[in-house]
Amino acid sequence: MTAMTTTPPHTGGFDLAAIRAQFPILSETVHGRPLVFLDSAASAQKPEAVISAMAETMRHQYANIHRGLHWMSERTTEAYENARDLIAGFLNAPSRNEIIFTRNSTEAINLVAHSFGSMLKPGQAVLISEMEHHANLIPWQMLRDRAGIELRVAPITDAGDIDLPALEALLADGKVALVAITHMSNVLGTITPARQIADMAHAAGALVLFDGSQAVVHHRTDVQALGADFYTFTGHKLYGPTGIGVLWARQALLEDMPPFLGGGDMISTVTFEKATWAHVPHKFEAGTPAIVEAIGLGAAVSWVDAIGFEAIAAHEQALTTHALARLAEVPGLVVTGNPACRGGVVSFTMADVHPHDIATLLDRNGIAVRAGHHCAEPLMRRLGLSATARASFGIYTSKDEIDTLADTLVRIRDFFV
Amino acid sequence: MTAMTTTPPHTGGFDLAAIRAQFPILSETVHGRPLVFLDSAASAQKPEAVISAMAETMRHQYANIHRGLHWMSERTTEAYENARDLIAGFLNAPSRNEIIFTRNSTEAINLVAHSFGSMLKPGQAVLISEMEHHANLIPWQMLRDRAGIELRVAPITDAGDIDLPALEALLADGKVALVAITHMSNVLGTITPARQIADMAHAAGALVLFDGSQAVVHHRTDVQALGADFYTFTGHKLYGPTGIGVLWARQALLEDMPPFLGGGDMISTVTFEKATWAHVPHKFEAGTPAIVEAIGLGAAVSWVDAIGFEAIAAHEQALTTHALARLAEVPGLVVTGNPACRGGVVSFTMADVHPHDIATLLDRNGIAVRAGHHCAEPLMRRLGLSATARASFGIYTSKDEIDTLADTLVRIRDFFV
Amino acid sequence: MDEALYDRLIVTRARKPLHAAPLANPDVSGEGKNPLCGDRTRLDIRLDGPHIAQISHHTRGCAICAATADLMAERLAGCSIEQADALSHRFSALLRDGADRPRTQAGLPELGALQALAPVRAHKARIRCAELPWIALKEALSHVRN
Amino acid sequence: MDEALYDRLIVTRARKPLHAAPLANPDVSGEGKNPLCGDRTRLDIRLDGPHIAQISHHTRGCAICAATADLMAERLAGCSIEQADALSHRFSALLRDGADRPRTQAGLPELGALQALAPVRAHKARIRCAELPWIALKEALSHVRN
Ligand SMILES: Cc1ncc(COP(=O)(O)O)c(C=O)c1O
Ligand SMILES: Cc1ncc(COP(=O)(O)O)c(C=O)c1O
Repeated sequence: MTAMTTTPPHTGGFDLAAIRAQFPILSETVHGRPLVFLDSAASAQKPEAVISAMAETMRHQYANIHRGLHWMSERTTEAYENARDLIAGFLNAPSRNEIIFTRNSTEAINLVAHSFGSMLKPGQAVLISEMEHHANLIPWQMLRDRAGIELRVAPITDAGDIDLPALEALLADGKVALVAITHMSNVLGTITPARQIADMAHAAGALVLFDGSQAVVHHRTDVQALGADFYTFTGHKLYGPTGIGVLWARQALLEDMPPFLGGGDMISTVTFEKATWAHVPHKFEAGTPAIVEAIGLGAAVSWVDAIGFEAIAAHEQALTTHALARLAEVPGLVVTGNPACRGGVVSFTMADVHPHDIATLLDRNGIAVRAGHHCAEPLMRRLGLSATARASFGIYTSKDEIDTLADTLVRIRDFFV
Repeated sequence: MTAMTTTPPHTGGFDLAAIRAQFPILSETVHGRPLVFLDSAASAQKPEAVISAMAETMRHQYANIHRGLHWMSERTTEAYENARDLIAGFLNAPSRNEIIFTRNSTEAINLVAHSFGSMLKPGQAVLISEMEHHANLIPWQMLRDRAGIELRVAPITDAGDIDLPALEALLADGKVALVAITHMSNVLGTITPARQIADMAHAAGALVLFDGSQAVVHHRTDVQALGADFYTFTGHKLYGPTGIGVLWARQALLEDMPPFLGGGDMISTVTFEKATWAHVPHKFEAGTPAIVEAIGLGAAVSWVDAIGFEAIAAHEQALTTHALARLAEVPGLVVTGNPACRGGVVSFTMADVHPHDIATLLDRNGIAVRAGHHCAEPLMRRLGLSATARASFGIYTSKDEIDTLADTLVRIRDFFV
Repeated sequence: MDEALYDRLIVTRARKPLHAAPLANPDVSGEGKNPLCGDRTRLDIRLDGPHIAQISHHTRGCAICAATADLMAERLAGCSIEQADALSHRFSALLRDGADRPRTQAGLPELGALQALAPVRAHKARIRCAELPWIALKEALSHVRN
Repeated sequence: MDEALYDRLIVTRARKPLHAAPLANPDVSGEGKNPLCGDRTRLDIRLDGPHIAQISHHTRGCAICAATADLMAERLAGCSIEQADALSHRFSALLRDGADRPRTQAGLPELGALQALAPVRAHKARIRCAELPWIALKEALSHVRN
């Protein structure tokens, strides 16, 4: 890994070696080789800033929040609510009250499917796309079965883009109440034209939810500029902790929606007969939240913001271009999809080697990639595949690592053919 | 605080000084005084064993779990699933598959209210008690309003015990499908006769859920010996991380219940038309779980087990007895309730000083207690109070700290009268 | 004990309020409730044109809340509704912004004895205790305007 | 590449299976599927009394799965159903318990070339790949018993 830490910075101000040095895990070895971690789309590694924000909270300033009148509780409440401010800033949300902490993106989408979904009636529809992660499919299937609504699926093109004319046609009858679409595919890398989709949805009288689990990692997200009504993401892919995710929604919507989970901290008054709800965001945060994890996520967005999305996007764009070029040279390798706009995710198959064998053999060489259906079985079926291998890039990924990947793939192929 | 670290061990093998030394936060000062943390029932402090289990996972061995074929993912999966084993052992669960990770106790109870609750029909009832935390009240109110079932409330005695004859009477018509009762009150400290309640419930054809949020901290929990059908607890009160809780339920029940949240990792196969569910426990764990927090909770239960519940219970019993004696000497102080069996929680009021003022003035002296309705508004109403102050004790609490509390309360009273 | 937060005046007024005698036939009334702790303040006001002629409170709450209610009633007696509004802003600034930001004070009337509540600023969770009587006031004065 | 895990035999048999020719009129068949990766193996068996006379597989899957299916078919041809059961247990022990635990091997028939799969043991997530053909076998043999 020493070779890597001497790589010169890619872009002005972006010092890759300095960034890598902040991720302790990148100095680990696997099967005797330096770890080459190309699985950030599944979950990113954590910088020391996040790890120590969490550990130091637990070591020096911790208590349960909101209901405490003592110093430790007040300080911890401030730190937790400060994380909400940081995330509101990160998404350019009009109000901090619009930030709901959840466990992950999955729970955020389920919250909307349960709470907003309970206001839908038979005859109305939810529209998703063919490239959704199961997290943005199953909750709507379950809602369909619960509430008798219709679930529509917008097709994708062979290149792996949303088929916009088809999407528009599916909106035409005005029955769609919500369009729920990924802002970036975790399989194809496709960055979807969110603003355009939002405009189409709104023109047809529908609201729009974007699953930003992958997207927020790679470029600046502005929920207002996107025209979003709901936006979700997950902490652990954004260099933050596990156990914490975010639902953003417009305040007026949150105020109209019934609560999802019941318990402490989300009520105003309670008798055995009846409870009245607290204001948003608290109405949607029942029980003791993931306090330390919210603080950790705050540290993660601060850390990312300090590096800056301009530098991050430039770095990752360069990596992706390099990766596509190097992978094209591997005999028998086919990259899955060719979307108009791609984030740092590349799926591929190799003619004579099963993705599982690719992943295992890469792992024997210290290289971590994913293989399988990537929680997107219907997409796989649409693509005529049962699995792909997937390399995904983060802030800390280097060109050398991509070269190691490409070189090793050539050797794997030689071994199999 | 130096005085405290020289306190001799209370019981054979229980070295309080050594235990306190493992909690970095106990060396902090608040308003210039050594922190006296008597708010463990709201959330406990974390030993270094838990903090570093989490930090070291993120520093050296982390990736997303279950779907990965690479080394980091396999090792992290092992660590996560090992935590499940540890918790199965901690509760003496018949099978590891019966341990579902949730965010907290609140989510665990909501899961049951949604999933098991969806199988209830109008005409059936859920029976809770007057001393429930909102977490074990609101989810059932919401279910009542959703499903048209009845919500019954078993009264408590003036001493603060469940009124068992009244509970039995409420079961008599055979309509109660589920009895959901706390295993220990967070206000009164009452440890409820769980086995007896389970037997009554079963005799009347009802299942029984125990909210073990407070109980698991103070004595060994054996879900089989208790005759429980469902049992819930929360990590952060058990010296573990925030963002992680546990639902235990008998496997046959879990297999009959529909899933709660939909998403990745909880499915077997998926098409746009239909999904089939994974086996338990995975059916109930949608999306990326709180991986690092589960590992932290595993470290917490190992740490608690290493000290042993015999020593813990003896220590806390001695503290509680001491506290009740010392508080009885404070003029005008009234302890709330006098239950037959009490864990390390004591609520109280003082004739001329509002609980909020007590809490703030204690805080000025470095002493952290709670004041308010403790997320149990209906119980407060039953007691004819609008708020109490509450001191709660943990593994690390010392007699000296209780003396400091009592002495300071006398001074507060003098100041006000 | 803690002079910084619990001024002797606060404790005295909380224990023995001077403006808590029931007021017959008030012109307007208002209530403030804090569901988190069950505290509540009820205000009754008798008006004399655009002025507050008499004011009394009934408070069940902590010392901070009770003393604020009593000192507020004292300060507001004889004030115009406009002045009451201004005092409310000034009190809020004392708790929220820091007492000495000149910008928030320019032209506002003096708080007088209510200054004793300034140390609450350092105790975020208690600020709402001191605000409860002002919430009741706001409700009461809203009836005047309609 | 990695001889430890991908024995040359495994790669060869995965690429060019020897027992994948379709079998007409099988007596029993079975299928194994792994929804996680879409892999599947289908087994067709012709019986001769209590013995496996002929066996063929159709596998769409990774090298571990495909080679296991082919080596399994080879090893099972001519075996009694009892022996097939025993081999299944022995193979499972190879992957799950460690190959050299004598207790699990006593009296069991030899695995032969299937031993090449032993290194899979170290790759927990791949064990199910090697088990898939045996799941198909179990299903096929369950039809014999009924
Ligand atoms: C008895 C009881 N039940 C449930 C809860 C809820 O726990 P959590 O907020 O961690 O979900 C608590 C603690 O707040 C409690 O004391
Ligand atoms: C596009 C997309 N949506 C949703 C998710 C779900 O995220 P989580 O598992 O953190 O809820 C993921 C990642 O797994 C994803 O890539």
